[in-house]
Amino acid sequence: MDLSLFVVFVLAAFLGVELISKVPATLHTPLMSGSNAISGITIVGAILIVGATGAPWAKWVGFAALVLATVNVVGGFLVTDRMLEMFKPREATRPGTEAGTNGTSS
Amino acid sequence: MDLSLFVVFVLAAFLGVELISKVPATLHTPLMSGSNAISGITIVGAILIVGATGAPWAKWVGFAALVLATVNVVGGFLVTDRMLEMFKPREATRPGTEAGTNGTSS
Amino acid sequence: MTAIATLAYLVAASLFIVGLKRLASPRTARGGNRLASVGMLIAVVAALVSQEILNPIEVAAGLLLGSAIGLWLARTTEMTSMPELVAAFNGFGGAASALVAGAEVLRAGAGTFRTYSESGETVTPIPDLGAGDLAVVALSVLIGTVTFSGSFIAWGKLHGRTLGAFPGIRILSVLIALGVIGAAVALVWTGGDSWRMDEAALWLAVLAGGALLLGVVLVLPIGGADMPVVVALLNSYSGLAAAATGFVLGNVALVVSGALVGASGLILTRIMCEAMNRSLLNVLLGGFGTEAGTGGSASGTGEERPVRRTTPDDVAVMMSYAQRVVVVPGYGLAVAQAQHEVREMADLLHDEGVEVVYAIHPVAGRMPGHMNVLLAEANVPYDQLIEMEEANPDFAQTDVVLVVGANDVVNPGARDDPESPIYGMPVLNVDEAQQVVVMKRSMSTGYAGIQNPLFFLDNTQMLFGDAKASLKAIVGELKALQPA
Amino acid sequence: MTAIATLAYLVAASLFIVGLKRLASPRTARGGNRLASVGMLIAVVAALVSQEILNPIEVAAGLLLGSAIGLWLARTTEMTSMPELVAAFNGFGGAASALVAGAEVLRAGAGTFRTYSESGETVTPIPDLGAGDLAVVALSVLIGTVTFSGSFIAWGKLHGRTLGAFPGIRILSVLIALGVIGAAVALVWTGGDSWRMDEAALWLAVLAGGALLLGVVLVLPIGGADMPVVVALLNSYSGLAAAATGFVLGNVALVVSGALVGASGLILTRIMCEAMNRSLLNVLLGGFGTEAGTGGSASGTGEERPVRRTTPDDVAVMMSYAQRVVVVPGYGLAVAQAQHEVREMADLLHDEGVEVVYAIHPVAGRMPGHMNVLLAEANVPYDQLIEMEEANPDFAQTDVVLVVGANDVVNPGARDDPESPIYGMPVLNVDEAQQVVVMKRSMSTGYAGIQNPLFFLDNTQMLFGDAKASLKAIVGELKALQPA
Ligand SMILES: NC(=O)c1ccc[n+]([C@@H]2O[C@H](COP(=O)([O-])OP(=O)(O)OC[C@H]3O[C@@H](n4cnc5c(N)ncnc54)[C@H](OP(=O)(O)O)[C@@H]3O)[C@@H](O)[C@H]2O)c1
Ligand SMILES: NC(=O)c1ccc[n+]([C@@H]2O[C@H](COP(=O)([O-])OP(=O)(O)OC[C@H]3O[C@@H](n4cnc5c(N)ncnc54)[C@H](OP(=O)(O)O)[C@@H]3O)[C@@H](O)[C@H]2O)c1
Repeated sequence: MDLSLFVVFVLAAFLGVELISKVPATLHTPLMSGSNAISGITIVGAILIVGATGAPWAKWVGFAALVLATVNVVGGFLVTDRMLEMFKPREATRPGTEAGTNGTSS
Repeated sequence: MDLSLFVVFVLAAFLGVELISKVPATLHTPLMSGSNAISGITIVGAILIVGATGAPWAKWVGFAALVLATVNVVGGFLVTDRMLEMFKPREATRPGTEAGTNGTSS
Repeated sequence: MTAIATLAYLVAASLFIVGLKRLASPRTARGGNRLASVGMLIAVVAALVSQEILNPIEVAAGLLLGSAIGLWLARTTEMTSMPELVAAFNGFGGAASALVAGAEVLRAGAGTFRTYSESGETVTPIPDLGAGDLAVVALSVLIGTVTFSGSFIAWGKLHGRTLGAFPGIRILSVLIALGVIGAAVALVWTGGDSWRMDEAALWLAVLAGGALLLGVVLVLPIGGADMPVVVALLNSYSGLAAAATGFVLGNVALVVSGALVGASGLILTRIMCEAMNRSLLNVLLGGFGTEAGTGGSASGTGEERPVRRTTPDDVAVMMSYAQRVVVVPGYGLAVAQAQHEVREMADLLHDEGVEVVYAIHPVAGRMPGHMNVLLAEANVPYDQLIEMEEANPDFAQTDVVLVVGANDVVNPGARDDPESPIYGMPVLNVDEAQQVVVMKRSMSTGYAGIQNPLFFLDNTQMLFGDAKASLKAIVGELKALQPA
Repeated sequence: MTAIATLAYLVAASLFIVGLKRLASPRTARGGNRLASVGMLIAVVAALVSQEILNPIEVAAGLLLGSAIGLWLARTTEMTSMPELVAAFNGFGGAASALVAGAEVLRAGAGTFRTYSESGETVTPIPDLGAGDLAVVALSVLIGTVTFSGSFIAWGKLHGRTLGAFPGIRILSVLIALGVIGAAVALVWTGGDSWRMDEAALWLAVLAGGALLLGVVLVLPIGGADMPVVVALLNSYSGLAAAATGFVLGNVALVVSGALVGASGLILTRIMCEAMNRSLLNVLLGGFGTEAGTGGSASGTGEERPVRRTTPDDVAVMMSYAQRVVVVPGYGLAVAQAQHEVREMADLLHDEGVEVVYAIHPVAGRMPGHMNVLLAEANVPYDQLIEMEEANPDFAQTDVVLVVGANDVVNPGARDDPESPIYGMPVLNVDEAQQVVVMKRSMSTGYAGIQNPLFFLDNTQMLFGDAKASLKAIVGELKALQPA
């Protein structure tokens, strides 16, 4: 176990706290789903295992991990995008509206 | 040169940006002086050099570094503290004032 | 070669960081998510080219199969089921981390170990996994597996399955936890000078089985409506599991990303608990999820006190004469899937010159921000969505508040009645408005299982029925009222 | 042993992070600074115990001597000289980083190299410093030395010395820069299989000498009032120098702290440039520091147009009948050291029921936040200090604005006159108030060297004289006016 990896871990954790404490409640669901997709980074570990192993057991366990991690990554990013696609500012959502009705927004 | 040190460097730089972009203008001078004191961390390097070296040249160059770095660290933290000591909320600054005059604050 | 891979992982991690940062604002959030996905692509490519791929077919098959499933799930799942989907994905991630850590042990035990350094490929015989490595493996398998089974219980509960606790579940949890710790210690024990691979595999299996059960018994007693908190917490765990796996593999990408997600999940969990004015411990111990919830709704279904009823037609007329209408959506809106009807109603009112905004409580709905997603799906512009702190001072100047399937988040008892179980939770002060219309199907309670004094106030009228049906009726009446 | 030291460094770095975070709010800033200093203490202790100290006397002497000087400087320097002091400390830090990197080369060349690992002390003969190591050494020496000499030129300019550019300085800078790069390449060239220590020392000396000159010629042409930006930038450099030294020594504490400071200094520099509406390049190339400044003040000293003059007594009477007075402090307040008189005046007005606040422009004074520090020294509570964005909407409702030694930051031309050299820089819109009183010694210009149309407006009155003297006179009159 590498100690400098531990330093990296601590710094990244500080960074995660700083980054997230700024996100408004509106975006919590996409945030959860987006950060969940990022935690699918374990896909890298799965590739390293499946790709470099001759041992059959390890290979098939790794294969299962690879499939699951890929679902997490691909599905996670796509579904986050689908949610965020719907967050549009006023102008974009009501293209047909007359300029005068904008007064409603507070 | 260690690559994981480079990773550490990049993460710390991201963190520095996140931390500082929140500081209000009021505190810029103490911030400059406080972060300057932190950059005196090179005192650690100076100690490692002076402490472990038999070579006379290296030792005396290191000694100069040690003195300068210590001035930076000790002076920097003290002077920052002196500045910040003066930043007090309303109540603390005018102990003799009647409660009624608080209305002036905007 | 490895140096370049490490740099690529660093680039990927930086993209994750910038992406998460951009997720903090609605205008940049989509771009941020895309940046993060580019980072993931870079990390995957780096992993593919940083070593010779011995099993190209398996790797390609795994990637293709996973992508296909992910694509299909992401495309076909309805917006109202997002919480379940996130829970499921989360479980997959946790399981993958546990499996990778386990596979690393199996690989190390299989006799060869390939490392690729600047001087080329080296195939060394079994490097004895040290006790330290095995401890990290145990941690990774434990956290990952708990994440997996816990997420799927959460998924089931979110899906509406009634999965309840059974007597003695607490004692069972403690016993399982002890067993899991024992297996972990035994696994670490096999490490050292003469590493015994088959023993290690055995303990690994015991550990994984125990952790699987542990996830189940830990999440079962937690109330259904607390599942969002559980999912946020498990999200944090899946990050930690990835980071632990990163320590096992010595991979910087996993450590950075795992730590980022671990920390962000924890912060999110804390924000959610604060919004409910409960401690995390209270949530995890099932404070008032199941028991209180069931008991409460039983005691609450009877209409003891008189309430004023109203009709969709009256509500439509009342609102069309109003200056300012505030819509308060709640969990019932998601159940009724009535977001499009709400938006249609708001548009009609808007065309008649009525100011319409939506007041969103932080824990309304199934997950934090769930209402925002639902309403965004119905094309409600996000500048009409007002957060609680901003909304509360203006209720006194509001003519009509329309509560659509919300209950606990508009309970004035949380503010006024120290006896109330949710006393202290910040709520939307809708009772300060001129008129309040509450749309729900019956007098039954919401999640917290307590009756709502709001319903019995003089300025409150109840509009019973499914929210979607009621809104349709209101929309029809509004159209009929229109001059043109 | 080294593992424990690394953990201690990590703790220190975490304390720096939390400390910097706390510096973001006036309430927590002081505690944050203390946390950071505790972190530094931990790092120093870790460095002292992580290895056998061969020269305890030298180490103790260095620490004591440095502490004594630092203590003395920090205690005795006046608040108005803070900018100079920060510049000087910054130069010390940069020099220390450069010296440490240089000493590492000398040590490596001296024949023995001690490493301490878990298996005890090892003394190895010269490990050839590789070209990569030497490149980092060159970077560290270059940045550190430029920081040193640049900071001291900045110190001199802040101290009021007239250090100007001379013809041909740009060409000289380019030549020196080329020479420095050459020396760096030559130094790196000595690395490799047969490392030549004496050659390396030679090129190191050339590099350091060139960098020393480079710092001087780079900062000389920059205008005196731009020194705060220069100090912020050099602060960032001193962080980068520490980080580079950290790479040379493989020390995680130096790398983390250096990167933190490097990034924060850059962000601060950007914030300051934005407040002046200028690009960093424009500042560094000496856009309108010396030339425009000198030329402008020459052309500005003559009073071409008529202005209205006033007396301290009139100002005192006018203010005591006002409802709301806004004080706008500027560089002249610092020159006159009149912060205590301002506060005394504000207290007297306050006791008569006049609302007094201070409007602080982000680049008023010598450094960002300098006015705040000065006024805080005079015990002005920080909630009376209003930032520009908040202050501007309220000037129209203000009876009297008292401009104390400010000039450019209240120039309406920056807002209205596209011809003005500072057009586009956000200013305090004091001209919107009922009455404006400007306190300065003459009609000479401020830093930007341009005349200020504010002085010629109908609602502006000039109170000529040193700010401290004028304020004393006003205070005297206010006391005389008081009923008691
Ligand atoms: N959002 C989160 O992140 C989160 C996390 C954890 C816990 N919680 C908890 O969840 C609760 C959320 O509060 P809430 O006010 O949104 O919901 P709620 O208090 O659970 O009330 C929802 C109401 O909607 C009504 N409803 C259900 N289906 C409906 C339909 N088809 N048409 C019309 N009405 C329908 C129900 O009444 P009827 O059965 O009479 O129709 C119920 O009273 C809070 O207690 C909160 O603490 C939320
Ligand atoms: N704060 C920063 O971080 C920073 C950084 C870089 C550049 N700058 C620049 O510095 C300038 C700051 O603006 P500013 O309005 O504060 O100052 P300014 O424009 O430089 O004007 C200061 C005025 O104070 C007067 N003064 C000097 N000594 C005085 C005394 N003893 N008593 C009374 N008055 C005295 C001077 O006029 P007399 O000679 O007639 O008395 C002068 O006009 C801006 O141009 C800004 O861009 C600031």
